Amino acid sequence: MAPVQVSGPVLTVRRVDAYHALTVVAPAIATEFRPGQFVTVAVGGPESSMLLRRAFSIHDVRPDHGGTIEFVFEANGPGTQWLAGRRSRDLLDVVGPLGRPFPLPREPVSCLLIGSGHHSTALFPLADRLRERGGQIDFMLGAASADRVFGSLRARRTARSATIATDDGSLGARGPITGMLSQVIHEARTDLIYASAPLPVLREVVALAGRYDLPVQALVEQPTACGTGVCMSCVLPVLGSDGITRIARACTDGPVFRADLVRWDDVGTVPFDALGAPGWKPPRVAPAPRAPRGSAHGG
Amino acid sequence: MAPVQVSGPVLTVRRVDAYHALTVVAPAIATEFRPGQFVTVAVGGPESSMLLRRAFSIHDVRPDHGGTIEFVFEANGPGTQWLAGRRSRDLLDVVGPLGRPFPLPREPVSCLLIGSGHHSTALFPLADRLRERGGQIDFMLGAASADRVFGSLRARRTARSATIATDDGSLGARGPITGMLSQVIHEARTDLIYASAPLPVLREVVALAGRYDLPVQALVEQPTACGTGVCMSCVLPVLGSDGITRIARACTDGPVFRADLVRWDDVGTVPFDALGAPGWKPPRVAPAPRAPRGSAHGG
Amino acid sequence: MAADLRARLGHVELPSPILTAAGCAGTGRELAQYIDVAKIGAVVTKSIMLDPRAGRPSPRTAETAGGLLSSVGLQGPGIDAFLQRDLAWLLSRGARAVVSIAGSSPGEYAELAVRLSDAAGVTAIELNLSCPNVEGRGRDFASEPDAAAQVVESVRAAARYDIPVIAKLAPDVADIVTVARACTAAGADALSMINTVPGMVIDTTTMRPALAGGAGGLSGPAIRPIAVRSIWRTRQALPEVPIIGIGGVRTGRDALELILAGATLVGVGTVIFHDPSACARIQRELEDELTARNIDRVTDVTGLAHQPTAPALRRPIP
Amino acid sequence: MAADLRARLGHVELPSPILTAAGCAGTGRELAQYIDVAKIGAVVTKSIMLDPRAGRPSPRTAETAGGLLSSVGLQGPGIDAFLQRDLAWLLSRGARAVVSIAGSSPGEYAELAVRLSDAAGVTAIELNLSCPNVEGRGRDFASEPDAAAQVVESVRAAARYDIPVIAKLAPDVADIVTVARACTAAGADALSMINTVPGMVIDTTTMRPALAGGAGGLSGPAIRPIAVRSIWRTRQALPEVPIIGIGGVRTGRDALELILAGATLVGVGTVIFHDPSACARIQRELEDELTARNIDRVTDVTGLAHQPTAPALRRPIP
Ligand SMILES: Cc1cc2nc3c(=O)[nH]c(=O)nc-3n(C[C@H](O)[C@H](O)[C@H](O)COP(=O)(O)OP(=O)(O)OC[C@H]3O[C@@H](n4cnc5c(N)ncnc54)[C@H](O)[C@@H]3O)c2cc1C
Ligand SMILES: Cc1cc2nc3c(=O)[nH]c(=O)nc-3n(C[C@H](O)[C@H](O)[C@H](O)COP(=O)(O)OP(=O)(O)OC[C@H]3O[C@@H](n4cnc5c(N)ncnc54)[C@H](O)[C@@H]3O)c2cc1C
Ligand SMILES: Cc1cc2nc3c(=O)[nH]c(=O)nc-3n(C[C@H](O)[C@H](O)[C@H](O)COP(=O)(O)O)c2cc1C
Ligand SMILES: Cc1cc2nc3c(=O)[nH]c(=O)nc-3n(C[C@H](O)[C@H](O)[C@H](O)COP(=O)(O)O)c2cc1C
Ligand code: FES
Ligand code: FES
Repeated sequence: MAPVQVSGPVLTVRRVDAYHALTVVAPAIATEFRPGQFVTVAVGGPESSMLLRRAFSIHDVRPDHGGTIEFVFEANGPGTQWLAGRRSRDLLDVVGPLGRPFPLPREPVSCLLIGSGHHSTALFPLADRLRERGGQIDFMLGAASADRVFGSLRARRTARSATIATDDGSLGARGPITGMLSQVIHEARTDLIYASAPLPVLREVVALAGRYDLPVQALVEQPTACGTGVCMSCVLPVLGSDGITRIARACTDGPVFRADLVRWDDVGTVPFDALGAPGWKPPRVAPAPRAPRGSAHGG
Repeated sequence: MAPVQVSGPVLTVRRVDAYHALTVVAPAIATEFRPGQFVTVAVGGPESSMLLRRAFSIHDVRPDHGGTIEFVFEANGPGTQWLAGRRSRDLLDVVGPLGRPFPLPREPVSCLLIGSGHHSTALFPLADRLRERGGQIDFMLGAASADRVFGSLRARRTARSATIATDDGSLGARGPITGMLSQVIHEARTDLIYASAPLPVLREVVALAGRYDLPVQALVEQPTACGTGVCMSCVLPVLGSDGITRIARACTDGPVFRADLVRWDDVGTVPFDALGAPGWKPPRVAPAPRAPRGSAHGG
Repeated sequence: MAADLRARLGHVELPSPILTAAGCAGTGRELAQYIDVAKIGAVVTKSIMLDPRAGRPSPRTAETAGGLLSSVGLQGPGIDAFLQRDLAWLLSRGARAVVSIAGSSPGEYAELAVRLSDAAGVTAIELNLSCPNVEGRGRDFASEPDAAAQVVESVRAAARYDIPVIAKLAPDVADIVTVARACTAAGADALSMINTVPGMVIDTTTMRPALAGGAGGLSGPAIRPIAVRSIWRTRQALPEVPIIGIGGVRTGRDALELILAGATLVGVGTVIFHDPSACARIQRELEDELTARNIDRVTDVTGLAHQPTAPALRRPIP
Repeated sequence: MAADLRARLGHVELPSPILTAAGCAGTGRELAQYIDVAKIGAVVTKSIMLDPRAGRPSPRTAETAGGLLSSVGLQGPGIDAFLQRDLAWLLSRGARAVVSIAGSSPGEYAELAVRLSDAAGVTAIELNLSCPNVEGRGRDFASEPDAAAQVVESVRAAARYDIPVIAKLAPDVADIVTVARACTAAGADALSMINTVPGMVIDTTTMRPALAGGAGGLSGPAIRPIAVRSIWRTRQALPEVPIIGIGGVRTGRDALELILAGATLVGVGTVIFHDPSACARIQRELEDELTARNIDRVTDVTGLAHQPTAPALRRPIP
């Protein structure tokens, strides 16, 4: 289960609507991968001025060439633009699989998978795994426009239902994907939600799910510099099983969190009652237990 | 004659023994080029940590694609390694043609062209131009070993004679190329020497040529950062026609210098008698004339 | 509609806030082969001294990660040749000339200012204060508020009243704001920052310092965050003083970053070595960045990052 | 034959001069997935304080050209949890632990030193002096020679006599040598340099500072020339004092550069974020660089760049 660092040859870089899909040979990562986990890649080559690794959810693994992984990204900034320019046989420095995967329900239940834009990519390997275990799957996919809805065909093929919404109405319903959440939950008799989306969307999903008392497992993207847990960039406040809030690392304690433990409204801040916050006074006894890890479970 | 900055597509990058030959489409540079001039290229791509341009003598120009130029280099440092990894169609930021070219003799005379390692590449377009004008040409090429002697075949084809020496004796005579200089000068009845070589070799050539009172035009490679004359990196002490030594820029006042004006033993220093050297006192009259430029001539 | 880039330096209107940084644009002639020097904000000259100067032995530069280490030693023609040859040429081309000067005593700076005041067409005088103060303990003027102020005062007294005097500050001081305050109090009309950051490179092949001079000054994108912080802090302390922001500007976005931090004008140095048309390109890119943000005038965003919110201007770019 | 990398820190022999830099290696556990932490010189911990600390709000980091701007705010578990959990783990893996400590008064540093002296297995204590001195005028200890010396003195008096005390210095001071002298006189057994360089980044999309904390510290290859100069000057002034060189080391050649400038040991920080196996790789590369230069022992080349000539060791590499 330990992540590895490999220098893997790129197989292909394909355009997929507004995105690029990059496939790279990395057997040790492909075999260990569990849905929800991610890789980080070094960008820009040996004399790059870009020091920080870029994180991408693994979208697909294949057995060919001993094991390949694919991730899908938008080429916005300099690092992703560089990645979009890779060609077959270029070597890529990849570390993975990283982070806490989506926990799987013990029983076959009805799962709703909600994704938005590129964030959806992480949900497809999850859907495959859930299907293997015999659960019901419904998909909800949202994005700004049709070319940014990722995987609608595959979602339709895989799932019992696939609900789609775009901000401009160019595919599916017009408006935010969360607008149709209540309806889908009712119709699908959802037991459990998996969500992968930007922070504001996750907040809404969690709030709505709360009304129905539905557990949510949320994949959160926080600003990532290392991806291995050493730089403390990717933090957010998370409740421990002891009721104490700690500043946790999304890259090692997440990226998948039990949504009821994340203090969604306080992301980006250090809440006054967090362990070690300014003014916070320690009980001066035994050290506190570790941050919530493995304590979260789905279903 | 003004240099231009172009973003030209790479045509090919070929291995040539120990070197790489890169051909890039750059019509405006190809048409203006005169032998001895060079180009600078930006290396490492848009997010490169390498800020300084790399300078290369133009080795060949061709009329295809509107005009291409070729330069030949050793992939030693990070910038040249990056260049070696370019592929066809990659865009290259090229500035040129830069610098003072080899002056051509007014009369058809007997010219000896002495080159060492990659420095030889600049001599071949010069040889072509000299032949067009009907002079005699002899070549002397040296290097550490056979795979670093550049252009021996072409030299043999082009010139009346081609003398070759390598440090390890793997091609031609064993030893430094300068070891055979006196003999060649005698046999070829040399009127004029063109030399392109590392500093120590140039020093020796100039010293030997001095014994025979032969004029030398020397192509000097000094540490280059900009190539356009704005950074003052590439300096060396050069005598003006007024007898005053100035700290001249190899990239704009050279790279080709009339050898008798370069203070070879003081390269890398600021001689005490140079204009503006520490302790030097100005006459406090009219400003001094400009550095020697265009004042040099061959033959 | 394209954003309005016009900016001011004293009473002179500049077509854009993009200037060359001192010592990085040759005499202007070298650059004129690649850009129209009349169309950028102004050409800031290399630092001129009274007498010609040969500068330091070579090697004078070494490449570093995202930067350049250099020690040129102010090689230059001296004020006489500068006035006759280089200044005349700049003016003949329609460029605005900000003349950087350097000396080893307040008196030398003042003498240079007098010479420049007698010449027509000087847009502003920039004082390169990163020079050893031979009358003091040999430390740079820029590192001692009193010494820096003394230079500013002498020059302000000597220069024609309508020529703005700009004090150029160095980052390697305990507190740049203290020096900025001293210079402003002494009469500086504007501040330039930052000069290079002291640094050193060892050549691992020769196992000796890479530069003949040993240490040198670090410049280029590597130091941009240091420049931004200096500008930010100075703007915060002295909101009324115009700042020429310099340090590692490579793109229009970088120029915008310095402007948001508090710069009214922006100097481009080392990146000119990388791209001889950098100033024109950056100017174009800056216009595009502003236009994309629905900003009408570049002067509207100077120091904007200090405001906790600026909603009208805060449409994120896609 | 491969070069001998062994080095010393106090009376402890280290298998190599390559250490992690404080705050850049997590608890050590994270790195142990990629390298054997027992095989590098030592693990320098993040700076431990008496109490747990949540650190700064995010965003905490921003990428810069060749560097990183960060402001984490010393998030950490506090000394109790550190001793029980993290130190114990490091020792169980056979790693050598240099414990970095931070406080807001000399007394807090001393209290931490006592706790560490009671624990077995601490190789050395490093004092992170880049912390605001609340008893003073709120400036960092590292920026005031007296305040820095006071911390060193208190810790030296409180710590077990055989634990080396290392003072870690910051580059943003008028003269780092003055601080180095003060710390050495106060009993520091070694010096670490440099900590991060103050800097700032403005996010041009939000038009606000990129870090929640506004300013931050610049690290990574961008600052290496600043580190090299600090090490060079300190080595020149205090040739007998061991220096842990830190700042932008990315390759074995970079490590060699710092050693030639005067470092006896070398810390690797930001580059670990880029390459989790950096310390092991750099150690291997350093060995190769030395071997290629026919150097038998890494200790032979400490400060070598200060010698005008060292012909026997000066065979240029091909
Ligand atoms: C766990 C995880 C999974 C992700 N999966 C995907 C994916 O499958 N597809 C995809 O397109 N994007 C994904 N992202 C976001 C992706 O990492 C960023 O878009 C990318 O790093 C931006 O790089 P850049 O060079 O284009 O932008 P820059 O803005 O130049 O990046 C600069 C720095 O900021 C960090 N950064 C910038 N944006 C983000 C972001 N949104 N999240 C995290 N770090 C960021 C970068 O890692 C880098 O360190 C994921 C992020 C995380 C944390
Ligand atoms: C007028 C001129 C013509 C040249 N022609 C050729 C040629 O045809 N073929 C060839 O192989 N090389 C040529 N060189 C040398 C070539 O510029 C350097 O080998 C190259 O810049 C090294 O880059 P790097 O990234 O490999 O090395 P690095 O050492 O990383 O270069 C770092 C910096 O130092 C400068 N530099 C390093 N070595 C030299 C050098 N020898 N001369 C000038 N600057 C240097 C680089 O330009 C760069 O700014 C020429 C140099 C000059 C001045
Ligand atoms: C080669 C070189 C020469 C310079 N000469 C001068 C100078 O003459 N006067 C001066 O005030 N600054 C001089 N500088 C400093 C620059 O003007 C500028 O302040 C600094 O390089 C930071 O900007 P940059 O990162 O854009 O280069 C010089 C810088 C370099 C790299
Ligand atoms: C994210 C981060 C956290 C750091 N935390 C500490 C710390 O806790 N204590 C300390 O003394 N230095 C700390 N530093 C400074 C580093 O130890 C090091 O001195 C500096 O980053 C320069 O080295 P580098 O360029 O190799 O990163 C930290 C640096 C970074 C980037
Ligand atoms: S990204 Fe570095 S700790 Fe998470
Ligand atoms: S290389 Fe810049 S002036 Fe010659």
